[in-house]
Amino acid sequence: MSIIQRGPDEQVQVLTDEGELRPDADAPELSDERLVEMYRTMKLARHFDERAVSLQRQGRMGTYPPMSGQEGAQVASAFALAEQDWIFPSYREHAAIYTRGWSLDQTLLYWMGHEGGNSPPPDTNVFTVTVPIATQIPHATGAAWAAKLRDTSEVMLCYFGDGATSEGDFHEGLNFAGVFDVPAVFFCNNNQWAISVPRERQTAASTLAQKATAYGFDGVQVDGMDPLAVYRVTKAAIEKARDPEEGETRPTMIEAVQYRFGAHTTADDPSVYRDEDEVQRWKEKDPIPRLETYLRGEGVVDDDAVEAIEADVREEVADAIETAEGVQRPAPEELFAHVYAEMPQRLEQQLAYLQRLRDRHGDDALLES
Amino acid sequence: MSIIQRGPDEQVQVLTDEGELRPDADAPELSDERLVEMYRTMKLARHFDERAVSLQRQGRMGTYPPMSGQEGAQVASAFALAEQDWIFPSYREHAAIYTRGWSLDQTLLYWMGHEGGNSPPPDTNVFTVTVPIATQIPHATGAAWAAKLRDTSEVMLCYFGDGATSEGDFHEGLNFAGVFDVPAVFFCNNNQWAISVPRERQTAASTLAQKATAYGFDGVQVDGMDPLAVYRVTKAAIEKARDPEEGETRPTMIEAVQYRFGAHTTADDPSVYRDEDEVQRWKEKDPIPRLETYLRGEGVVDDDAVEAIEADVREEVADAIETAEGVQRPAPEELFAHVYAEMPQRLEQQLAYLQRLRDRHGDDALLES
Amino acid sequence: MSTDTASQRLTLVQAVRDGLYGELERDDDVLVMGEDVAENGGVFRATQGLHEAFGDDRVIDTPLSESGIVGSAIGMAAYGLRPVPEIQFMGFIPPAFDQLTSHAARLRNRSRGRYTCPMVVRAPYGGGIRAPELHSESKEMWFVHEPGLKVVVPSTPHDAKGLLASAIRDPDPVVFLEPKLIYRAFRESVPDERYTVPLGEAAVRREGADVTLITWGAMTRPAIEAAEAVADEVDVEVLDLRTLSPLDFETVRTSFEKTGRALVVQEAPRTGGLGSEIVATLQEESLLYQEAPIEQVAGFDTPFPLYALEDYYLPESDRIEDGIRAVATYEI
Amino acid sequence: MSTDTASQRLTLVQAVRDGLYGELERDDDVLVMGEDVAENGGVFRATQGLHEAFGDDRVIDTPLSESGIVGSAIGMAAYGLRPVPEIQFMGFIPPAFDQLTSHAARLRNRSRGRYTCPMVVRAPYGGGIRAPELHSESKEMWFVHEPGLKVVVPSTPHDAKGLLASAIRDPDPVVFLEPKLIYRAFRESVPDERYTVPLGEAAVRREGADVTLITWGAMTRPAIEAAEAVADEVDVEVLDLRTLSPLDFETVRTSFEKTGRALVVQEAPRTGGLGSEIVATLQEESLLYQEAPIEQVAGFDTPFPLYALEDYYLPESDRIEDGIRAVATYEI
Ligand SMILES: Cc1ncc(C[n+]2csc(CCOP(=O)(O)OP(=O)(O)O)c2C)c(N)n1
Ligand SMILES: Cc1ncc(C[n+]2csc(CCOP(=O)(O)OP(=O)(O)O)c2C)c(N)n1
Ligand SMILES: [Mg+2]
Ligand SMILES: [Mg+2]
Repeated sequence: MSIIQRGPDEQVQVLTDEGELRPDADAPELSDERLVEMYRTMKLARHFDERAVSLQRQGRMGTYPPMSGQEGAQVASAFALAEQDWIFPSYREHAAIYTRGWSLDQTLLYWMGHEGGNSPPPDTNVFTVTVPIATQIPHATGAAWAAKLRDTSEVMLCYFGDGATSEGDFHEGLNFAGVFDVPAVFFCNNNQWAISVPRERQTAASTLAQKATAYGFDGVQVDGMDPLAVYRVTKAAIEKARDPEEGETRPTMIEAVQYRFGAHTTADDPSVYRDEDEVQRWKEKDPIPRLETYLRGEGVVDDDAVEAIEADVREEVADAIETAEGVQRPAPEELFAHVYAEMPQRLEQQLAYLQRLRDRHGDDALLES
Repeated sequence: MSIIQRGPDEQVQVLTDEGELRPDADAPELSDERLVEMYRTMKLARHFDERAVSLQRQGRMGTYPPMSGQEGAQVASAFALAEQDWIFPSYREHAAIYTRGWSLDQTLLYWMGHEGGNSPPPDTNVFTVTVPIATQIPHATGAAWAAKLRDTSEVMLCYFGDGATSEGDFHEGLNFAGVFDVPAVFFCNNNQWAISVPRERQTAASTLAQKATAYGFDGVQVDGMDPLAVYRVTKAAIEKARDPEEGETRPTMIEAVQYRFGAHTTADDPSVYRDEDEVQRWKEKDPIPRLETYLRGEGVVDDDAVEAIEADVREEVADAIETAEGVQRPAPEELFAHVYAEMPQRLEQQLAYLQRLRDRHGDDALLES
Repeated sequence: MSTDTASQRLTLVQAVRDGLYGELERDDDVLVMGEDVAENGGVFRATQGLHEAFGDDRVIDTPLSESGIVGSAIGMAAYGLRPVPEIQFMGFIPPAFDQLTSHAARLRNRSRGRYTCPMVVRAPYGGGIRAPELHSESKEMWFVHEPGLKVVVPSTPHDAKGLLASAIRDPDPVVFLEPKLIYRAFRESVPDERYTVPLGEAAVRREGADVTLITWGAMTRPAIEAAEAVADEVDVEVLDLRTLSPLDFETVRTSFEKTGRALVVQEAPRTGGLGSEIVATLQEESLLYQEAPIEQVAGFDTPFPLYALEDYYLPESDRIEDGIRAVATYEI
Repeated sequence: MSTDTASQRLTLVQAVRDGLYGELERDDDVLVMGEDVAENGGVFRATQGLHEAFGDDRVIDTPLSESGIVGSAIGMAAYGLRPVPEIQFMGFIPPAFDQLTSHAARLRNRSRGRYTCPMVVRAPYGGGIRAPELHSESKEMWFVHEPGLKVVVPSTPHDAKGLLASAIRDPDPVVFLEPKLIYRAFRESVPDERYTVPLGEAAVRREGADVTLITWGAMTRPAIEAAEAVADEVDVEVLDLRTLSPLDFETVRTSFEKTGRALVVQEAPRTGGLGSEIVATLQEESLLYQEAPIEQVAGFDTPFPLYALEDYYLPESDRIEDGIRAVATYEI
């Protein structure tokens, strides 16, 4: 039986909480090189997250949603994709979109309030960052459906949170996926909290994975802080979506059980609604030391390698910050660009009015309000 | 184990298709009198339906959604309620709302285009007829939640179709019901079709009842053309909602499997999308002869009783039509009544304008457009 | 309207179907989807025969799920297809409101042009057909007020086909509202071949020197009727906007600057309707030409009633004639 | 503002909280519900401390589900409670758009008064706080255009408390939009005791003889600033509408008939905004008093931008001053 077809309340694990290979688990199908790359990306993500939070604190960036604790689920799931596959992120998948080729400086730019930060670079198969919860789910379904109609081999991986499962768009998006049997994988980053609302308040269902029952396809729960388990489950789901066996349905819902170590966003104070003990308990499952322990145990990395990675990662993040901060405020004309393919007359008039205002008052006056 | 807690794909039946008590089923807990009443109401509903369709054909009424084939599910479920319980109908539950005290002439009036037809009579615990699919589901949840907060013993029964299960509001309404454990019963009249779209196109789930899994409460499938089975299942669900045992959840979703014999509405031509064979197959499960066979077998009704009921029912429907057709077109002022508790000035001005128009041109001219 | 090519006398709904047929034939990326659009051919028969002609992959019955329909169409459009989702009645667009306003309208802007949303959401709209509740709404302003969307309302069979073709070929999302009161009200010669009527251009339906009457959709007919009825007294110029967003203010202004008097006729509730935007713009840009208050004959600020009272709700020609006279005879 | 009763200097968001507190205390049927409103006290702290004071049954965290929130609140309201659901940002009202427009707005009408919907949907609204996408919208017209709904926007702490109390006690559904730009911008003396500020009445924030400036919400402050800045040249009367629906046209008209000149300042996109409705009505009813085109300083017809450009989007005092001068100096 495939790893996906187990009971939806059995959680898939490959590593123990301490980072040993579980006795009942096979070794990962990843080369040492890819494993190190995965590890490096997770380290990068963690460091990026720390720097981003501090940029916000220093007033150098707007509100930012941190991801620490969730790097394993993000990176390992994105690693499971083939070149041609697409991801549909929400606002917290900085590491997943990076893995798929989106540069860190663009992510920073986005949170610095530049539209340009949400224009996925040409060679990345990444949809735009979506802010309204769950609304990207039908998009992923639609794109997957289009890929099926065009008979390509693309699979669409859609990320969303535990809170998102309560929205109508979750339901409608997954239901369409089931009906039209589209090559999509629905990846729920269940980090236990939707801002201050705990998982138990979102739904009376005992698992989120079991919600797939309503749509006639598989749901599977995985330890989302075990990157090797996430990789394996996602890979199986992607392959099934691409190339289902007789009698298999293409879509799968994956519930990756994990924890957000930090605040919901830099505007949030989690101490108001949860206690530090809980955070500490989950930190014991931290995906980064866990993978590191495994890699050290296998002799794939050692102190030197880890140090080199750390230095490298610092440099990459520092460079990205420099690049992002070097980008000028967009020209005010950008307000009017890309509203339509062709600018309607009324927008032209409004743009001209704005130019007159700027000429008359200067940008400083207009911006000081 | 309660009748509700069986596997969601086992269908509850009390009567065989021919109307015999199934060997594995207990006799109904209803007095002969109530059984006859139930039978009479179903006959009334069937006759009402025929007359309503013909009124529409004759141009004496607007579009009308017929219910024939579905009387058993409607009447028996409404019979299972206690005095204080409420129902939340969609647009096809003419028999259910009648059972709860809504007069036939009011139903006719509604389909004759009078707002007054949708003003539930004071002593009926019936919410308004709802046209947009599935949107009444959160209302039922909210009212049930309010009843729970007020610690009353009311239970809310909400009707909707198979098509409704694809809407976001179905999901959000049931999810809230699960989270807040409210005394609501969600009764899905799965009549196999949403206009021309077959049940299989609505969802890849093998039953609709299994969708309850997503909300952490029971789902049960019942033969919706077996009024005694519907009664039993609904009664059990209502009682559980009112007074759950330790460890039971209050809400239940009931999938009543049935068939719409006629058109979706008088504006619809089902021969375009389904074949007569299918209709004939389902007619073998017609709830009315089925209950009649049972009642005759038990000696509860005989030819005379049936004839008397038929005559009685004809009269009641004929009276209702006369009453409804005797109602005058509402006064044009009614357009402006009840938009707000107090009429805003702008509406007063618009009403005055309409009065001037009427004075100037006369109603006939204004209405002939 | 061309006379030397083959043509047929079609109703508006037939012209819509004809337009869909032509675009499905022209471009493999076009597909039609929605509730009851395939085998059933749509509840108004606007998609009749398309499923038979183009098959399961091009003409698709969906679950009853407006947000799912529009949301997945957005995904398809971003992927590169050109979906034409139908919403069964305008009153059932609200469940898809979030997908339309938060996504369809913004995808191009949000991604700085990397992703676009070439999609046409069709919906029958307006009152007058003795329909149940929420089957008669005219809420074009939901979308006219939304930057990034285009809004089109045809008033003739010929335009319906040509505007629909333009909408489908347009690189941006279009809400295409079909006035169902006139779905079958009259026939017009419609060329068999494909053609387009450009978006963003109003039509002058009747030339006149005294009063500019601005309208669109189902109100165009009673407006022209009323103009004819008062022709002895007042010479009315009737403009049919056709595209509500982006709006052809040029044509409106030109006419107004000629007549100095204007009347807007709309079915939607008065407060916050398109009429008020037009009036506000005219007085702002052309006050010096204005010879009388610009009046509106509009729907009331009430829910659209059930059908027993709908004829009191809808502007009809008496009401429009009164409006024309009031505007024409006003003296400062 | 009373001076002889106890009062505190509160910000607008504190006054909202104070208003909620007072109504929860006054009437057992009132309850607050929404995402993060209980233990977390709301993402803007508008419900801070209410959960502690009133408990699980009165201040309720819900699933992330706007249609579920508003839809179940409608059921509660019809049952007889007075729910005050919060939607976290106006940009997330669209998922609940159907419940608001198809149900909350119509329940009284549909049932001929048998069922009513006394409910207040609160949402922070408007731009200017460097927020992410869809956190800055001003789409009051979605609801002003909807018969059956009331729409209220406070611009001061004192009004926020009093208007909210009126809204909660109102027998009809109210959309209560809180301009978050001024949630904490200034403090004002707010009586500790409960009081109401009536719905449907505009406030004259500054008297003046030359130009009527009509605005609401967060734009009230820069409007008054601009009026002061030009005081040497032009004497501006500033009206703060407070209730957008039903609108107090009386006060607007009276002022305009005094000044003959008017300017509307709004944050929402210009096309189809409330400004245009006001302008259309003024020229219709008071053309003879009009001495200049009525201008609007409004948001652009673009999506509200991410924060790097938001200051170019939002009307500010220079822009408003220019508008005042244009209106004041116009000569026919
Ligand atoms: C439709 C909608 N409603 C509300 C919000 C405000 N909001 C932003 S994030 C969030 C919580 C999301 O929780 P979850 O889905 O678990 O994702 P997480 O943030 O935990 O990754 C909320 C309520 C939103 N962005 N969109
Ligand atoms: C939101 C919404 N979308 C579309 C419609 C149009 N419509 C009316 S009935 C119907 C089919 C409903 O099917 P189902 O839920 O199975 O109920 P049934 O009519 O079979 O009783 C549709 C699509 C509607 N009323 N509301
Ligand atoms: Mg979460
Ligand atoms: Mg059905």
